[in-house]
Amino acid sequence: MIVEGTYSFTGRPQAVWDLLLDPTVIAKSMPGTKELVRTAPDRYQGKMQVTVGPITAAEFAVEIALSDLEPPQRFVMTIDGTGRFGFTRGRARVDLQPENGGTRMAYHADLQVGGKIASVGQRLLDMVSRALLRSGLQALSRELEERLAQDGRTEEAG
Amino acid sequence: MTGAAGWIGRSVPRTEDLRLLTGRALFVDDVHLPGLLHVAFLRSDHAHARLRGLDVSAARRRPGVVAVYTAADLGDYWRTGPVLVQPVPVPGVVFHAATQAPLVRDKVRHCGEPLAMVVAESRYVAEDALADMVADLEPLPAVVDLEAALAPGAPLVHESLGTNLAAHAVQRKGDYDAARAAADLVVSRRFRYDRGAAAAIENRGIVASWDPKSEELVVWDTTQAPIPIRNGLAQFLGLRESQVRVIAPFIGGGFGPKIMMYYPEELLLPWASLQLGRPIKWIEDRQENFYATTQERLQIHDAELAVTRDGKILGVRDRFLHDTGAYDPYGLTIPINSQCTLLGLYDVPSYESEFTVVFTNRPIVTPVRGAGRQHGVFVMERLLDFAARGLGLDPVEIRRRNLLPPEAFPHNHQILFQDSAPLVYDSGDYAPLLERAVEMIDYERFKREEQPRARREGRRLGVGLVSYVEGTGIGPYEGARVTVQPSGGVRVVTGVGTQGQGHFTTFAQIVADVLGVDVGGIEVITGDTREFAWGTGTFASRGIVVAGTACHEAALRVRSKAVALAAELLGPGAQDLVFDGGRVSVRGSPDRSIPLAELARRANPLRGAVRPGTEPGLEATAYFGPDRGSTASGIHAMIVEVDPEAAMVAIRRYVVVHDCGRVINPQIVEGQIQGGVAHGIGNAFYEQLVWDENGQLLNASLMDYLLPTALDVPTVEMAHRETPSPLNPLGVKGVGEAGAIPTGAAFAQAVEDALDDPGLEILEIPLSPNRLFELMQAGKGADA
Amino acid sequence: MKPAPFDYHAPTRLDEALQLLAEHGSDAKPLAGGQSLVPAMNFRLAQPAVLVDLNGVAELAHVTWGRDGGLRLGAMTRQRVLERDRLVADQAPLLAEAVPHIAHAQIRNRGTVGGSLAHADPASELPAVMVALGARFRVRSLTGERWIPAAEFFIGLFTTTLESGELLVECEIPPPPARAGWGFEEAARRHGDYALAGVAAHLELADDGRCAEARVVLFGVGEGPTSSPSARDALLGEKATDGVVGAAAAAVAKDIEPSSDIHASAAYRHYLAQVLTGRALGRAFARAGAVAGPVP
Amino acid sequence: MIGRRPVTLTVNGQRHERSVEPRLLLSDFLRHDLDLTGTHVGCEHGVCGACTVLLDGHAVRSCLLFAVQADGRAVDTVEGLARDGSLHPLQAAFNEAHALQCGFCTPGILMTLVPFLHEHPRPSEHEIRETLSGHLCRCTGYAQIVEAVRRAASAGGDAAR
Repeated sequence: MIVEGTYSFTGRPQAVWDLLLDPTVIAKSMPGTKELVRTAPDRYQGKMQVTVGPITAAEFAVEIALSDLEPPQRFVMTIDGTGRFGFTRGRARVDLQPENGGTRMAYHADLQVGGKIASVGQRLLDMVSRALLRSGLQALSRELEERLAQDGRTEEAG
Repeated sequence: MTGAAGWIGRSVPRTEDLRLLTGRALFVDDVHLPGLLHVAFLRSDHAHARLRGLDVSAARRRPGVVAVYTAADLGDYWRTGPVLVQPVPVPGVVFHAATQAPLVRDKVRHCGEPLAMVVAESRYVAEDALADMVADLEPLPAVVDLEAALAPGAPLVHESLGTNLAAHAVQRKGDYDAARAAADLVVSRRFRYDRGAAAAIENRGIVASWDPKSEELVVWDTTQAPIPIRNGLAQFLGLRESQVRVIAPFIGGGFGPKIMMYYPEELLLPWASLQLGRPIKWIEDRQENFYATTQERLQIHDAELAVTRDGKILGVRDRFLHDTGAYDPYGLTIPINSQCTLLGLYDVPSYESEFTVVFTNRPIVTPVRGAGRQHGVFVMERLLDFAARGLGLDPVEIRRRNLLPPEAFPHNHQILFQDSAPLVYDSGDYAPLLERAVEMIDYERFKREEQPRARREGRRLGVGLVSYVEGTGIGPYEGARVTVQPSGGVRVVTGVGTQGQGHFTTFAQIVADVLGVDVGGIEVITGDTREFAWGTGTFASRGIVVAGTACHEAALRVRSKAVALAAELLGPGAQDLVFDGGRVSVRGSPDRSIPLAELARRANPLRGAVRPGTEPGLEATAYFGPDRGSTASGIHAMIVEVDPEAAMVAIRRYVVVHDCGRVINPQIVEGQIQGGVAHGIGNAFYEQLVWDENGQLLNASLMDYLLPTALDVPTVEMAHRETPSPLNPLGVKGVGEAGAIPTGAAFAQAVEDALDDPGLEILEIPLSPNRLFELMQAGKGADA
Repeated sequence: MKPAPFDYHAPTRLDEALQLLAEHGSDAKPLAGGQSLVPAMNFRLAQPAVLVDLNGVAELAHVTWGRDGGLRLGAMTRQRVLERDRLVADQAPLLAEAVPHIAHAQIRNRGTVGGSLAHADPASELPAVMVALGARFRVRSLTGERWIPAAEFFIGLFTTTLESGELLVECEIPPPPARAGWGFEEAARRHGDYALAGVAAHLELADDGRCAEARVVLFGVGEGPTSSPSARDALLGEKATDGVVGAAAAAVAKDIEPSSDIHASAAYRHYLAQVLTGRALGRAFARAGAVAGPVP
Repeated sequence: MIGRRPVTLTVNGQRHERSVEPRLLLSDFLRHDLDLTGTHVGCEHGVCGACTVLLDGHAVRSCLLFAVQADGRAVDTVEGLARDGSLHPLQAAFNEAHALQCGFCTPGILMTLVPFLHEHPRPSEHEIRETLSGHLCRCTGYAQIVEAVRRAASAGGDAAR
């Protein structure tokens, strides 16, 4: 399954970059993330549990690896999640471009979903992935705005 | 031979129904035994993966769990299964055998392949324990696309073979290239017939019970072939055949996959019962059924038809790919069926057919109702439609011009059939079939009046009319034992299993006529290896032909025993005897008669002497093995209405004219055909197993795998014609699969006729509304 | 396919039920008809720790007149009851026409109005119908009660504005206005299957026959019931003509964002939504008496 | 470990008391606890209809109900149809019209049809097919089932007994 699109952030690429590589932020922006820890500069491990309506997919053990990092422009994120009702694996390429004062993020992800989730839930997969992505991006931009606001305040204070 | 009673040919209500209608019939899941344990399987979520590790310790610790087994626990019992059907000896045939193992040891080759077996006090607890295990699987790129699978550098389903090619064979007759050169028109197309599930409403199930005291293993199995299972289990477990009893009780539909022998569960349950010394049950659930039970149908054909300007067939060339899934235990049966059935009712002077069987990371493929025949029919019938279009001929007319004439029988097609015998049609009379169907569907008037009128009202009606043959009733053999008991009751025992075909009744009808007794007084026993130990099984529409004939032969032997006895007892002049009403009497003098029961008692003297060589009892066993299969035939015609806005199709009428030789029980035959048509409609418009590029099945439930309902299947209007088969004394041919075979071809022709858009060609099965929408859009694009 | 273990409560009074839901919070799931929840549990895709079975709460199952006409439906009213109830047929014919499209009789014998609404399946009929009818829902919790308009109740995929501890207890459907018309259309693979696309349309005509109100609500083509403001704009103030119906049908395309699944591509759903809207509006105008002749 | 619950059901007019886990499906309870194996299980997600039984007279999927939900209720299964040795008119019609082949889906279909014929003593073919569409049969193609229902209906009142 291919998921791609663009999203515009207020705030410069560097700010978005810092945001995207912060595990606490990733944890907030990936729906259902219960915990996420950095195990290496470019590796994260954690647990996710995505809930859609009555469907509570059991806990997923997730591993996230970042590669091809070109700060603050692009990186590749590889996700590997395994749970009792199936698995999800994928590779997402993220590009950040300055866009009149803000940042334009282009993402292209190739996701694989397998096991029971795929074989019983396919009717919803497309919708679910879109909904999760949307809420994730909204979380990110909220986070970013908070940060920028904070920076703003600290600047004033300084 | 038909006795006075004339049971054969009558729609006798089924004797087995009483038990089924009152809930008293025993199905495998109905077997309850003291101390019964229950099984659930941990199955792979991946289609292709290396098994790096599997920790089952937590599952073993769970309260209520009795045992958890992995491949390692099987020790020497870890073996791959046998090739069930040896490849047909076509010259130059290539066949690479690769068969399934009970549990995955190092590599997963399709989703749902079993990794571990949990035995627990209840199925609920067993399923709880599945959540205690997560297999460490290293995903490998999956082999899904048939052409990509054969490309150099493709990932391999079986590394040891060095290729994904499972088999390759070419059969030829005549000189196709010459035919092509001589042709006025050559039409060639690519056809795709996709994968479906057999979807019996009863999933598979096994109950195995090893009794350490009697040292006997009893296995209740949803199998179409109990005797081979008994023999295979004995061999696998190192037991004597006499220690293993396999019972195929009432089976909730078979349709092919329940023939497949030595399914992992079929070996593991008996093995575990021996390990634990307790009875043990596994009932496949619907989810498992979509992975663990064999499937059928994906083939891709590149075919061409060479014809003269007046529509005479000069020759056909077909090259096709056949998906066998991850393993090929069933040999070449399906592709050979496709290859042989393509020739249909037609006189085809030259034929060149080449197939390549491909391993993929999908569940195993074995025959499902039709068993490859519908592919051949779809390809040939579609090619004829396109040739007719090209020549400006009516689709019915081009068929009419190519039918084999009655004097052509027996007709040798000069290629080999699935039973390794030459493909020879035993008998048939095709033109009357065609004309009767044309008349029943009122073809001419539909084309002349109904269709144009509907057009004017903005409605899109279309008609399709196609033909098929079905090779049925193949060997090797079946047997039966008929006994007249001293009570007068008649007992008929045969080895074949039964899954709803009505054997209890039709076998009884055959015997009733020979012995002049009432069908109600005949008890038929099938599918219990303790009752009858020889035979193969119920498949290839062979039950009535092979086992039915064996019943007939056995009954005749009992009859002659009775004649000999009666002649003695009824005194001089008692040669010409009549069997009727359970009595044997001298023709013309009913006062000189004796009940069969009395003869049975006399045949078992308790004192005195008998002549040397005397066989006691009114009992006989007989076997029947035909030289080759008998060929049934028929025509399907349907009228559809297409909603061109919504791309939805509704079937308005469905007509079947068929010839399955002598009909024993018309009502049962009609039921077989109506049911087959429903299956065919499913394949044509509803049923498709959808896989993604990683070999994940995307519709493993009856919510998304669409079986046709009562609103989707019309009542079929039927006519029988009887051209008796010379290959058996009853003159019967099989009928079990006929209905399902040509439906897709008729459907495609009818939908095209309704839409009347020359740019729109239906080259694939199934055709979903979504797909029809795409084709219609593409058509529009072409016009623009 | 057996469900995971859970604890089970079967209250007989609403306050008990609310108490239990409050007590167990997000661990608890209310069990109404169970025709969607129990399959999910059998697949073990849903594993609630606690089920609060509402089937014993008699006060939740009723079909009565609304205060000023119209209908009040208790949340535990079986779908099968709606199908046969005279009052429903008179006061909410759109609802009566839609219900038989829900699965099959054997499912509707258990399935409930409230269960289907709270479940908010994107392909289900009742949410769209309730929005088209301008219904509102009474929601109770231990701490109190509130009314939520149907149009504000559904906020996404299986998501409603119900808070944890809240229970949908009743639907109120306003009486049909004088010159109202309705149409319901659904395309499914087989009768009773999830809709590939569907539409519930409600029209009100002024005395001059012009469209005074229009609610065109689609389902199966988004994450929930999807109202089409564009269709409404195309209809308001217009008389029933093929042109108007066609324009309104085409307009829904602007307001929907269908997904693809194995049964239908987004493109096909897009197309179906327009075809079905055209048919539904044709019926709606005819029923409102805007066009001569029988209902198409 | 969640405790078992006492339940009391009246099945085919007979009272049964058992104690069950809350998660036990009614279909499993009938088949395995009460040994009423005439009710069959084909999908356990409510689609195939093989497990259909009557709950207080209404046809429902027993695989979508927990046994605890049937506490104090009346359940009817196929075993209850034939009375004192004589088949229910529907059962007889199924036999005459050859409306069953493997017979696995048949009990569920019969249980749907009993209340159906109460409500539709003279059903149209479409009404028959619509109610049958809640059941999957892989053998018959339905035609002979439709015919059996017609016969049972014209056999009159006692078909709806």
